[in-house]
Amino acid sequence: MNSAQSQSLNVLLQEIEGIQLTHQNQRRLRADISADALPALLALLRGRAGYVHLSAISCVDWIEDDQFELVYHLWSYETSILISAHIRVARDPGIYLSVFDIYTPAAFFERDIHEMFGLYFEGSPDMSKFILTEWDGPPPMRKDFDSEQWVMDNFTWQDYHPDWLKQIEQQGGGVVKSADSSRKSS
Amino acid sequence: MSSPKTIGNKAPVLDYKSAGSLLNPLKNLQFLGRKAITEPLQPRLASLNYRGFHLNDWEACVGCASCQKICDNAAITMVEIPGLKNDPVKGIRNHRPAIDYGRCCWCALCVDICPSASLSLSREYVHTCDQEHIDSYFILPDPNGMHKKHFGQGWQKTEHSDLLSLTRSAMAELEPANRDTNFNEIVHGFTPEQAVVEASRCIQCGMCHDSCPTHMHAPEYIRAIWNGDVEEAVRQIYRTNPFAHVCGRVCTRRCETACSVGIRGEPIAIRWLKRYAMDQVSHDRIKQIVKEDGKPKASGHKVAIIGAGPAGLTAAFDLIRSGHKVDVFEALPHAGGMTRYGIPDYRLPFDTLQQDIDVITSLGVKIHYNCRIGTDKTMAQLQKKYDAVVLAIGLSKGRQTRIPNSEHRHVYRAVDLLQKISSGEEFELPQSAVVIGGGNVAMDIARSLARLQKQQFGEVKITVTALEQQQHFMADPDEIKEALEEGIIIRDSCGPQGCEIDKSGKLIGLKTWKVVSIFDEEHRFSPRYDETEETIHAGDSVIEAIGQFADTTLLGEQLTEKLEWNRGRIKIDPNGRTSEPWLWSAGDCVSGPDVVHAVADGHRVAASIQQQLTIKTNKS
Amino acid sequence: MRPENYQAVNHPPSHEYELNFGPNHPGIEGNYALKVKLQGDIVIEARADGGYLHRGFEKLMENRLWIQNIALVPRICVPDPVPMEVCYSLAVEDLDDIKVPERAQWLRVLQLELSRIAAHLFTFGGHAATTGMYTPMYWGVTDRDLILDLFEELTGGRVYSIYNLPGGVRQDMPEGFLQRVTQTMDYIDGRLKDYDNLFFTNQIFIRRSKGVGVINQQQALEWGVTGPNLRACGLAFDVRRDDSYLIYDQLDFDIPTEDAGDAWARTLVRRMELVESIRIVRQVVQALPDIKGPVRTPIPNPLAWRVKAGDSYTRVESSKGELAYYIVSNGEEKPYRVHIRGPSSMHAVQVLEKLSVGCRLEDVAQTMFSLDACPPEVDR
Amino acid sequence: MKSTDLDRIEVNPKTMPKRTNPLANVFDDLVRFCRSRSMFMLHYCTGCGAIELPPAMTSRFDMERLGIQPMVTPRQADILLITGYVSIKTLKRVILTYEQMGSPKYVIGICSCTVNGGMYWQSYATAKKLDEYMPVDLYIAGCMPRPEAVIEGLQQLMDKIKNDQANSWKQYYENYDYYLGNQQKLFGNNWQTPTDVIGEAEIYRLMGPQTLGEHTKILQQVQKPMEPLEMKL
Repeated sequence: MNSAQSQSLNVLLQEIEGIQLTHQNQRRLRADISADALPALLALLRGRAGYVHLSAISCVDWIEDDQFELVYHLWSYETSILISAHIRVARDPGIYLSVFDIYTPAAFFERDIHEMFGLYFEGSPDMSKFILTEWDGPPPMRKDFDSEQWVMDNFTWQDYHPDWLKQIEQQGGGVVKSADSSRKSS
Repeated sequence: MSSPKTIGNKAPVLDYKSAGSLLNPLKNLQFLGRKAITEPLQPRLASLNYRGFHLNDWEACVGCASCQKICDNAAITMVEIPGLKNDPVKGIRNHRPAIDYGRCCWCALCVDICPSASLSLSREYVHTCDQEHIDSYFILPDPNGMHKKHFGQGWQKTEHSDLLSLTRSAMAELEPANRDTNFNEIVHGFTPEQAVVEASRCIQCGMCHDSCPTHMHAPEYIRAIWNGDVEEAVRQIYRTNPFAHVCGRVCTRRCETACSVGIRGEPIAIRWLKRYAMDQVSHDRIKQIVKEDGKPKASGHKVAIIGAGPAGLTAAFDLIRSGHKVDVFEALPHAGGMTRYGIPDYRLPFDTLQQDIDVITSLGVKIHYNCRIGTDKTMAQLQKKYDAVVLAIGLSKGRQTRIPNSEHRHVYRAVDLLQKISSGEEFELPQSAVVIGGGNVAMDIARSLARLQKQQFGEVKITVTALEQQQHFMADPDEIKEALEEGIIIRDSCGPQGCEIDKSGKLIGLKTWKVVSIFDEEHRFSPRYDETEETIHAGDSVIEAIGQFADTTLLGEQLTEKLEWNRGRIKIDPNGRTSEPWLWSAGDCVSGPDVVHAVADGHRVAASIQQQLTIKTNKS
Repeated sequence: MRPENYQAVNHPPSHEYELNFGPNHPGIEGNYALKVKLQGDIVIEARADGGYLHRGFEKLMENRLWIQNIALVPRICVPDPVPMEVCYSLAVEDLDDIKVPERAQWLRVLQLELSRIAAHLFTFGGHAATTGMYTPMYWGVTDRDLILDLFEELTGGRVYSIYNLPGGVRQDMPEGFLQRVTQTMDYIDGRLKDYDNLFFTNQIFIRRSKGVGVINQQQALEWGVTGPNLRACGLAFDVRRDDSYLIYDQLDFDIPTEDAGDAWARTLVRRMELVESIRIVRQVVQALPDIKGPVRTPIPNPLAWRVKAGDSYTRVESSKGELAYYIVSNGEEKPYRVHIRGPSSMHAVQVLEKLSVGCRLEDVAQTMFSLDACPPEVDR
Repeated sequence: MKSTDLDRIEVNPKTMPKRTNPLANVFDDLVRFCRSRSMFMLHYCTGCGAIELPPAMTSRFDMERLGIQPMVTPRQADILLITGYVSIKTLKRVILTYEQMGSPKYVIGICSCTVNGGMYWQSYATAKKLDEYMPVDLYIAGCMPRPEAVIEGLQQLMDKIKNDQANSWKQYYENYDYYLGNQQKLFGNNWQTPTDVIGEAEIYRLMGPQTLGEHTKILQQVQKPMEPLEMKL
């Protein structure tokens, strides 16, 4: 891309209210905007800046802020700059607007985020489960779901007791319970 | 929507659009006559760095469990194997990793992290079993391979794949030119950035904890420093060591000898990290942290401690926190014992030592200075007045070589001189000196005198002679390096044979013979010399730094008679109790010269006294 | 076989019926399912059903140390695992400002391109099998195995190399490795004309695949199609060149395109990419002996390694299309969030659902293979 | 499963009629030999390990020389090869598949994941121990095992079949209650399969004391007759 393109892109993006732009490197542009302004930004990028490719929508669960961060990664085949638009959505009730009408691929990502995080997208064509059809627990990607604990509660492990271990146990040794218990106490 | 451009050229390949004869596939009938590429049923030999089943060299493995920590899948369990070498001081545990092949993914991260490089993978890869033999999925890797057949070495650690950081984080210190005329502290200590980098090298194996005489919680405070929480680090340090400033500077650091990272690289700078944590937290905050447990209930018991050195004060620190009243009697005007009067200022500044003592006295420990037991008070008085008495008198007298002419007035004992230097007493500074001994005390006196000589005469004329070869000196390698930098001459393998005196009765040097061997076949001390290689080391004074002994005259004749003795030392049980039920003994006078041992002794004695006093309380 | 979430209702009209295409079906790629509604043998509706290979990678990665994840990531896409490793490593390097030595970058490119060749050979095999031709499958899989032999020699593992770490690669290549790479490349180069005779210019294949699953350029952009599938619609876009990473900008290679946008064009683009990949490998083989230096920038002790806080969206071109990692670090020992954008998450769901409609049932399998959809990557 | 009353099923196992013909044993050996020489392996890629099967099946490692061929339907298959982790969603299908296979049938679990969870031991989505849900004849270690190891494993299975040691399929009938219990624990009490395992056990005369139990009782209560179904799109 050339600097003229970059300039015009910057000018164009200033049309969005409250946008904050950060150039992370030559090909990565981070845009922080409010959730309300996102559809306008996407429409602008898609309609006037050649950003036809929605690379991904990522969701991050910031549980301490009680917010979900949604990141829309957009790519233009013309400017060769990837714009990541960051917005924050309240974790509760966890509803946001679908951008399916602007970008078709959004349907998959929104469906995925819905089943993994429980964030509902209004206007998305299909919010039914895709991967977790047999799962009735909480949305697993939420930070408050402890996967390891769930596994420990629901599964058992092999109880190995091979001959060599029996021999060692006869001699008074055996499996060290935890790394710290092996240490001497003062 | 703007239409994207079509860019780039097409690759020049076959024109597929026109091709496509029905006969094309028939061309491949030529393959009918070719040799088959099928491999024989016998499994192939895997590649030279294949990640197959595990091998573990039991001789090299130290059982540090870092493989367990890095394992993605919690596949590794440590198994304690009795009969294997278990030496906490050397940093060797009798634990060996056992691997669950129902978890393992053969990523070889365990191999790449292994500090001892004992773990590796073989080229073996076939293992099958049925349900009844599922136990065979849990294996204890040894050098012989999983099925007791060696298929050759596969993935091994190389310099590229090694995941440990083997070099220390650099720390600033005074250049020789800036330090040889003053007693300023040489090392500057870590900056916060350096400390975090150094702390991040730790693999949390806990060998340091095991090897430490007082079992300091080094992994915990290193982790706390790494987390940027120095106050937590101080809390962890004070769990076992009230002489934290001192041990942060002059500890013999057995932890670093045992450190697993040190097997192939430089051990973690545990001592400097401790010092960093202590220096970062303000003195008042440290006092608060120490008092966090709250004030103990007064027990009504009284304990007397003779000697305000590390052992005595550690015992005092423990006992006062158990609610006993503690009186410490110190013959000299300052507390600290050998750390105050034996260690020069450039290694341990007096004010940092004073901070440690201040923390202890702030708890309510009363120190009676200039109170020499035996003259100012007698043991009998103490026995009457106190429920328990601790003897922590240290090793205050220097040993003598008793070589010819060693009674000359210019032949000194190192401890006496050091005490004079640190208490600022006037003494006759020798123009040139010969030191006998290769330990830390020898280095201390040599380097202290070197500084004074440089100050007064502008040049250093000191020779250190020792029986050992230089690489076997008892002194810290750093000390030797720094001594050489400061202009001190070191002559190793020199057995002192006598002081040379000229006609006027002036001391002119030390005569030594070359040492052939120090110990005899039964490892007893019995040096043999090569008399033909005689050297005279010039010097107008000779300083003996060959060890110290305890001054037990304070006990008085009666008590000396009553006590049981063991080869010149007071006989004690494992808890430090003497044959007299009211008397305990701790510190250098029972376990030899070492600060951290003294601290450990102090704790042990305090625990024993506490136990004894509890019994007493319960009885009454 | 009936999944138990079926509900008992009335019979559908007899001329329409539904079929569970997968998960256990010879025509499906991997463990994946399509529920198709048929009229005769024409598909009138299709719904993708994934999750059979779901392992919750993104959750697992949040629970593991930065270094431990390098053993985990290749498993996300089984047929083409190398780009996963490289992309993860690149993302972590981006976050933590680690500079990769040049030799490591060349080794990574070598590995990536070998992996691309292996993956394409594997895909042909699958595609040929769905059109009833088993010999190309036998050939493709066997020739791929020769590349796996190279991987085994270089990395110690056949499929999951676990060779890349943040900072570089784990070991330097063994002696004489480049000669063996050249030998294998010569062999595969020579084999290409056999493949042409047997498969690419085979009338059976051409007639079966031409006009099947057509995407035009407009649709491709609309649906988020990437990689060879996009190039088969005439758009010469390749992450390697247009969002360049490693040392791809120093290499000379073309981006083959086709205009038809059907199953045939997609497979042909891959066939042409083989030539380009071999070309790249040859360049690397030529350049590598002159590039000295270490293969890895040391990282801190991995058991106590915090990656700087921040986020990184890193893309690479896998054999299947655009692969991206979005990694968020909050400065802790473990990633805060990892989002994996696999190319197949578009191809195997929305695109496949749309392309299947109007196809004959036997072409659905072909469409899927021509899209090179990789189910484990969809399910993650 | 057909709707039957528990009472109708004889709980005590019937003893096999004793064979008096000395040739019978020879005949059995012959049957087993032939069985081991012609096996069809169900082609169901449950996990990563499946990627090493195409090489094992094709020219280079060529399992066909052992008489083993991939087969696409469970009804005609002898070997169920579980190639690595089974997600819970897949596990349901695997059990359905297993039950539909005709006896004798053999299960091979390859990779670490089938033994103790493997790489995905922390994952909420995968089952950890395959032997809780179906009896396994042979495990092949590796993550994933190389084709050579797979071939080696298959040869061992052939030996076991020949020597009459691969009888895990009988265990499924004999301990059906145990397996069903584990399945119910994971899938909920509404779990049912279209195969009448208890009925089959009766036919094979493999009703053991462990075949019926509390879990089969739950099954009896919840099972619905199978009806023609429509797929909801």
